[in-house]
Amino acid sequence: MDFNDTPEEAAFRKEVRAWLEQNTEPKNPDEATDESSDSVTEDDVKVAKAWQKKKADAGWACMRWPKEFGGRGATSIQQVIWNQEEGKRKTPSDIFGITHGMCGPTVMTHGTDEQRKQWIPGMLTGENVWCQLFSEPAAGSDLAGLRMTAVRDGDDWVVNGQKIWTTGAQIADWGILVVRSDPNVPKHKGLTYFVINMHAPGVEVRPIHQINGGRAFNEVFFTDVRIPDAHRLDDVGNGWRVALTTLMNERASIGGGGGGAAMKDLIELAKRIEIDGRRAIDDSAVKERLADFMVRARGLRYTGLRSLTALSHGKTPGPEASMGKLVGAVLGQDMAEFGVELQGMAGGAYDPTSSEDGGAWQARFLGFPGLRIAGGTDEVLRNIIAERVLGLPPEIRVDKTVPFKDIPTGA
Amino acid sequence: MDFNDTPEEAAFRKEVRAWLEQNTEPKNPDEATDESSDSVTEDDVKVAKAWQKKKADAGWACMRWPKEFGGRGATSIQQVIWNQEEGKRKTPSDIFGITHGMCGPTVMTHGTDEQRKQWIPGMLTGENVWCQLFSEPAAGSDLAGLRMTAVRDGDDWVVNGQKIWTTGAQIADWGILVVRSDPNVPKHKGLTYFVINMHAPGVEVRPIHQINGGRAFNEVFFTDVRIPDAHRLDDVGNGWRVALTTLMNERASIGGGGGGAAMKDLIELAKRIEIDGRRAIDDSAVKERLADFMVRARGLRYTGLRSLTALSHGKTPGPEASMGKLVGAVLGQDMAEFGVELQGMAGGAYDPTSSEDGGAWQARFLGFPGLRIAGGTDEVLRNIIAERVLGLPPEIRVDKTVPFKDIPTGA
Amino acid sequence: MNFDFTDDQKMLKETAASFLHEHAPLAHCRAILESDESYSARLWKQIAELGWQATAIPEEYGAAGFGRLELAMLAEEVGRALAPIPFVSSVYLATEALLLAGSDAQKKRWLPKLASGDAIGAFALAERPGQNGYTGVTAALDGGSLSGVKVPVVDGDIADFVVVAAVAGDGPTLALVELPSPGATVTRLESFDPSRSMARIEFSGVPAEPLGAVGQGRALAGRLLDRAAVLLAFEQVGAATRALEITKQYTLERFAFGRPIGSFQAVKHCLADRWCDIEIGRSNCYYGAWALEHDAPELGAAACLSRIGASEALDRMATDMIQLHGGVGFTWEFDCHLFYRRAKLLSTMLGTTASWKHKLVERVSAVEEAA
Amino acid sequence: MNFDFTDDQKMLKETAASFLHEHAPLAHCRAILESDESYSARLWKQIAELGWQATAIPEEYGAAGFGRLELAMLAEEVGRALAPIPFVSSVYLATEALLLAGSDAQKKRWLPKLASGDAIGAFALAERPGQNGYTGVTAALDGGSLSGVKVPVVDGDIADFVVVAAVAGDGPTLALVELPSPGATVTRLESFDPSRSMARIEFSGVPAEPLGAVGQGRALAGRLLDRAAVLLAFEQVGAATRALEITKQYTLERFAFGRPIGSFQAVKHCLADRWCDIEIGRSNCYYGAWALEHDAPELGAAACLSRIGASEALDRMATDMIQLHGGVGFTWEFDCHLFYRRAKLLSTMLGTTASWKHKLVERVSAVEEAA
Repeated sequence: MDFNDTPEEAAFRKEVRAWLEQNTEPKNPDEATDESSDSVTEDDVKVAKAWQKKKADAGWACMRWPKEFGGRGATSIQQVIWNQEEGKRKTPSDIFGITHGMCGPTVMTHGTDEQRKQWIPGMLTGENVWCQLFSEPAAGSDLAGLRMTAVRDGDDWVVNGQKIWTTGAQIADWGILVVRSDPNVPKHKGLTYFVINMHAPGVEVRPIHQINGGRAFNEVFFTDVRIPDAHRLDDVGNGWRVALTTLMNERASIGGGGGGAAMKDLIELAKRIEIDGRRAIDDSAVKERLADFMVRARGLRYTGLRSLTALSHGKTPGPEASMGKLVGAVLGQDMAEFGVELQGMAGGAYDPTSSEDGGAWQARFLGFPGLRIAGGTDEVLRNIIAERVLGLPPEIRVDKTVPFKDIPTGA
Repeated sequence: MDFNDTPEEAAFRKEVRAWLEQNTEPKNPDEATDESSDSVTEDDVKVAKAWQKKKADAGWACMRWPKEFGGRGATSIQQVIWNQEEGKRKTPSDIFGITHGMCGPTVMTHGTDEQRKQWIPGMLTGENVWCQLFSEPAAGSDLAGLRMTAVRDGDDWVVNGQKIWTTGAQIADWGILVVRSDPNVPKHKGLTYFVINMHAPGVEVRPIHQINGGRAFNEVFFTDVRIPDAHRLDDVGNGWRVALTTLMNERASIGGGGGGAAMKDLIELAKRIEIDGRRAIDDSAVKERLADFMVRARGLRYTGLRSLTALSHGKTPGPEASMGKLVGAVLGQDMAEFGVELQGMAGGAYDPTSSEDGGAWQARFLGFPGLRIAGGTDEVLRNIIAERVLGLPPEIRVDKTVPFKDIPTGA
Repeated sequence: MNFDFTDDQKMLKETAASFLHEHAPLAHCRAILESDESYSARLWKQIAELGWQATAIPEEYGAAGFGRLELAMLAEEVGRALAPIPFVSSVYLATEALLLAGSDAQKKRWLPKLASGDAIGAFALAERPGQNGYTGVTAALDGGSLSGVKVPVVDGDIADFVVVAAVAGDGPTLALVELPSPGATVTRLESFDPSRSMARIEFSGVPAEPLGAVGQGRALAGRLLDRAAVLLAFEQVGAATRALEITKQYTLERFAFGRPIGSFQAVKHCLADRWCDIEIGRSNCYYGAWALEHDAPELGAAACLSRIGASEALDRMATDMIQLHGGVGFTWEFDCHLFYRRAKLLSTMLGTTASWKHKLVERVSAVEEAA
Repeated sequence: MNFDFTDDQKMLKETAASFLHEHAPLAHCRAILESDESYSARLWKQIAELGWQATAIPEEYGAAGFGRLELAMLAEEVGRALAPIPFVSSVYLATEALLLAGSDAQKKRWLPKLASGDAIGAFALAERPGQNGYTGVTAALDGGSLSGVKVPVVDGDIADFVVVAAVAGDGPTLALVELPSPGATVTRLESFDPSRSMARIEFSGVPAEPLGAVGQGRALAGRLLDRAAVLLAFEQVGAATRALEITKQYTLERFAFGRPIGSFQAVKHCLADRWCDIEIGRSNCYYGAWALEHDAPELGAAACLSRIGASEALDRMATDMIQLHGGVGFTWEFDCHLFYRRAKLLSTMLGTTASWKHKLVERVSAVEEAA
């Protein structure tokens, strides 16, 4: 049991470091991490695409992808080592997370050779940014309840409807899309999966105004948008199966939240704030709260290390990702709330001039409710853990066998 | 808004007090309340029956019952005043709670005139103690899933099976009993309700050994016990409806737990215990825990006063009883656990010579898990509040319309 | 035993509810939140016409001469409506401060204006993050002149006068300061709940007079906070009840997996727990109202119980409100964040729940009056 | 990166699991609990034959010379089995105390016997309810003679020697006392978990020698508790995992309303939360094991993290175990109370969770090593 690289890992890390040191600046460690996930500018996109191109040219892009798709067939642990090292350097904001984490693998798994050739290289070189078009206003936790329609028309499909919670839709060139192609069969059977050109006529992207002021998500409206049948992934009616491939990767990539940097800040805050003339951190109730946060934050971190070890041994990590998301998001909200409360009567101010850490705690307190919902609500994650980890039975379902159009909607 | 009696209530209270002062001794206020609800001795039963007789002779027994049944048609608030005043006096342990609170009202509501004449007077005068035979090993929260059978045989019914969690079965003369008379119809429709003579051949009572060492509950086994059809309450197949009458009263009578006396003891304990040379009560984390308990305990107490006020105004109190049971039992367990933890490294001792308060906190900590289950688990109570108070929809049910014998049991 | 409000008091509450339903829907709170306005002057004026600000002011100052029980009923409705008005600052704090400690002259000068809504008062205690009471106050009152910085002062940007926690030569002393005043610089601050405004106020030798006995500021502020805590707790219970109703309705209408999400135990049990919190909070508030109305010795503990119960009920309900709404709960357009913001503003503005818990145990343990 | 146990270590764990499965089913714990026996002498002897008590004792003392990682693996299985043996007292505490601070002579005298299971050691710190550490210790060590009362001493009634937290002229000092000894009166106490015994020990001028440097008792006891906390945390995680498995199985087999109760969200979500607690606890334990094995400077914080995570995981799981079993969970015949009792014994015996939380923040905040 140790925290060191194996000799092979150490050698690889050295190679990575050498390249990064030549091509990037080190990150300022005091720089605050921006957790508000606000929207990126056009310039950000250009810079990020150029950085991706640079990595691709040097053979560092999408390392785990097979060589035939431009990757280097790297191991998972190598990818992690790359991420760790890249994380220490000053690099453009990552706009390809969904492209590489979800869209690429889905196209590789379910696409034809032609489709792969058409789309994979542009992902790798950063030419194209992709987005994921799944959730709908009436289909969130119940994703398979989606209603957006696709109707066959000659060599095309015509799609109509609305998607929501689409990260990066405003900068995306392509999207992966699940729609209902047959409302007369049970819900999971009537779905079909497409790749859609986000610049096609009839696609309209509107940012969603979040409660924390951010606009990281979008609504996307589709009006008679035509998709060539050649852009369909897998068979008609097989959309749910394809979507599962995509989703398997999503929750892992949303990950923890919570811990890390904020923990350090919270301890610093508790040292700075005075309660009745004593440092807050010397108050036993404050200590107990902080300790509770630390145990959860560290527990998540060490769970991550256990997963890394599994990766390093060539194993597939278990369902820790669901736990990381569930525990991490609640932890983040708890810590943010405590950061606000430590400020006492001043907690309700949210002003860069008067609030501690420039209002960062209030900002986090407004942001974390979203993280408890996005990528699977607490409730959905508990179901997943109960069913997939513990093997408890699924909910009684009233909607699995009836035709989709007959499922009660309350409308 | 005040805590005083109305003039009428004050007059009544005076009358009650006068009688009690003539017939009882005052209670020693420092005497510990026994929350372990252990079993009563034969002597206790004799004394309790004599006290009940004395009250009945003086017209104080079952005051709310109609005059025709021997009561005095008193108001609910009068009954409460009686209880308050009786509670201040030294009186025998109450063994008639179920008799008067559940069995009497059920017989009055669903019995024939003859049945009422046969059984009500003996309840009132304390001649007979009754018990309630509802729960079964496979039918707890799902009471209507009970399996004990009744088969018609001439003028009798022959019952076989087992009941469980029966308080007072070992001292009871009569019992109220729900059994399955028809397994071929849906579960709620195949039940029939009887009055059973607990001294009949084939009735065997076995005390249940609880985790806290107590034996307040019993298992009752029935082997070919014959019940005359004349002892059936209401129609064949109508047992569920009759049982609901009984249950309506149960949860109210189990009530709070938690707060009261233990709160005072816990504060005293926190004053006595030293943490690092300081009184525990001066520790801010201890303060926050105690305050949390106080808010819940007082909240329950004042909710009770609101109910009393409703009674006093002649209204029916709302669903506060479910809340009292839910919040009170959890509170009691939390307080007990904290009482154990305040004792630090000595918390795991449970010895009259070395534990604080003679081990009372450890005893409570072993007892409260039962109170969170008896009379409706936390989960059942949350369902009740969600459905009856908030109007949320019931669970999806797979067992309501199929014949009872076809309901999955896992066996 | 009459642990309830009278029919007249309940009638007042219902009337207030209908008025606010019509004139202060949540859209009105949102409008102020999204605008540059600090508060709804229109609503403030309307409720002044109904005499709400005057509720607990004696008749001799031209007011209604009702009592705190009536005020508690109104507070619950103001809370339900998330009314964007300085009710806490002006009515529970500034008015109560004058009633508690004001000289005849001070009362005569300000109470009629407070009663009519023509003046808005505020209470300024905190000077820096972390404060929950008088400890840490450094603003100095010296010979009729006040110097120091108060931040944040809720409603400080719209106040006509401020009651300031200060320290004089003889010890902690409350000071009364009129605004605007030469030497007083008021800067509006961003609020976590922009439907309620706050300010930083810098006093540089501003004319000020003591409110109440010199040297008694800490005790007076304590009593003032207790009184305000009870009334504010009714606001919190009102807001929490509204949030529960809205959330419940949403879970009945929102379908997933072919059934209303309100039929899932995770949702049902969460709402059942929140209902219990609210009822526990409400019952403690009733006790607080009783103690406040009778100025009973139990008020010290009762204020803590009301405050803690109500703050926790609303904080938790507002958090679960977003969670149970799912994605839309995180959008600006849905009303969840109005409750989430207001909840945190209210649960911190008179001191955090933790600080009231400390007070509760200190008080109860001091008087040996425990359970 | 290798944040895991080796295959050999895991193999040891599996072997231990099969052994305990066969020789220490829960019925064995129950048998001791219901009997007058203080512990299972049979099981203690059996595991001695397997060398478990010797795991971390160096070879020079006739022992296995494994390390703490192996011991942690065994601890988890001992916890799973709720084994009714003095493993904590003798192995994590008394043995570690000797390894940490014993003189050569002391080591030679006791370690071989501890290794073979022929001697049982115990650690005596607390003197009165409320203690969670050295503060409050008054037992006096004076010229080779010990006087004072220790209560409770876990396994004190079966110990052949006790490490006693005492105060000498030069300050806090650990003392080593052989039992029985003239002047030492051992009285067995009722235990909350009668499958683990405890005693009151009165020392009246009992012969005793210092263990470790005179005046260093507080620091040594602190280090000792840290080491024991990590190992005990593995026991707690083991017990919690077992409780979760049993409870899960019950909810699959118990039907209500025509379906297994494990299909209700209230049950599923509760168990999901408990699983998360246990995994959080387990991961912190891994960190503790790493720090313990390497005697790393991080051990102080790591011990706290392991202890808190594991104590909370087991305390909560044991409570929910009864609740999810419903009525039968409250009966003597079901095993739930074995876990409920053991959980509370373990989460208090090295000091409460709260006391370890205080320690954690003090340590982390002292070294500025935070997140």
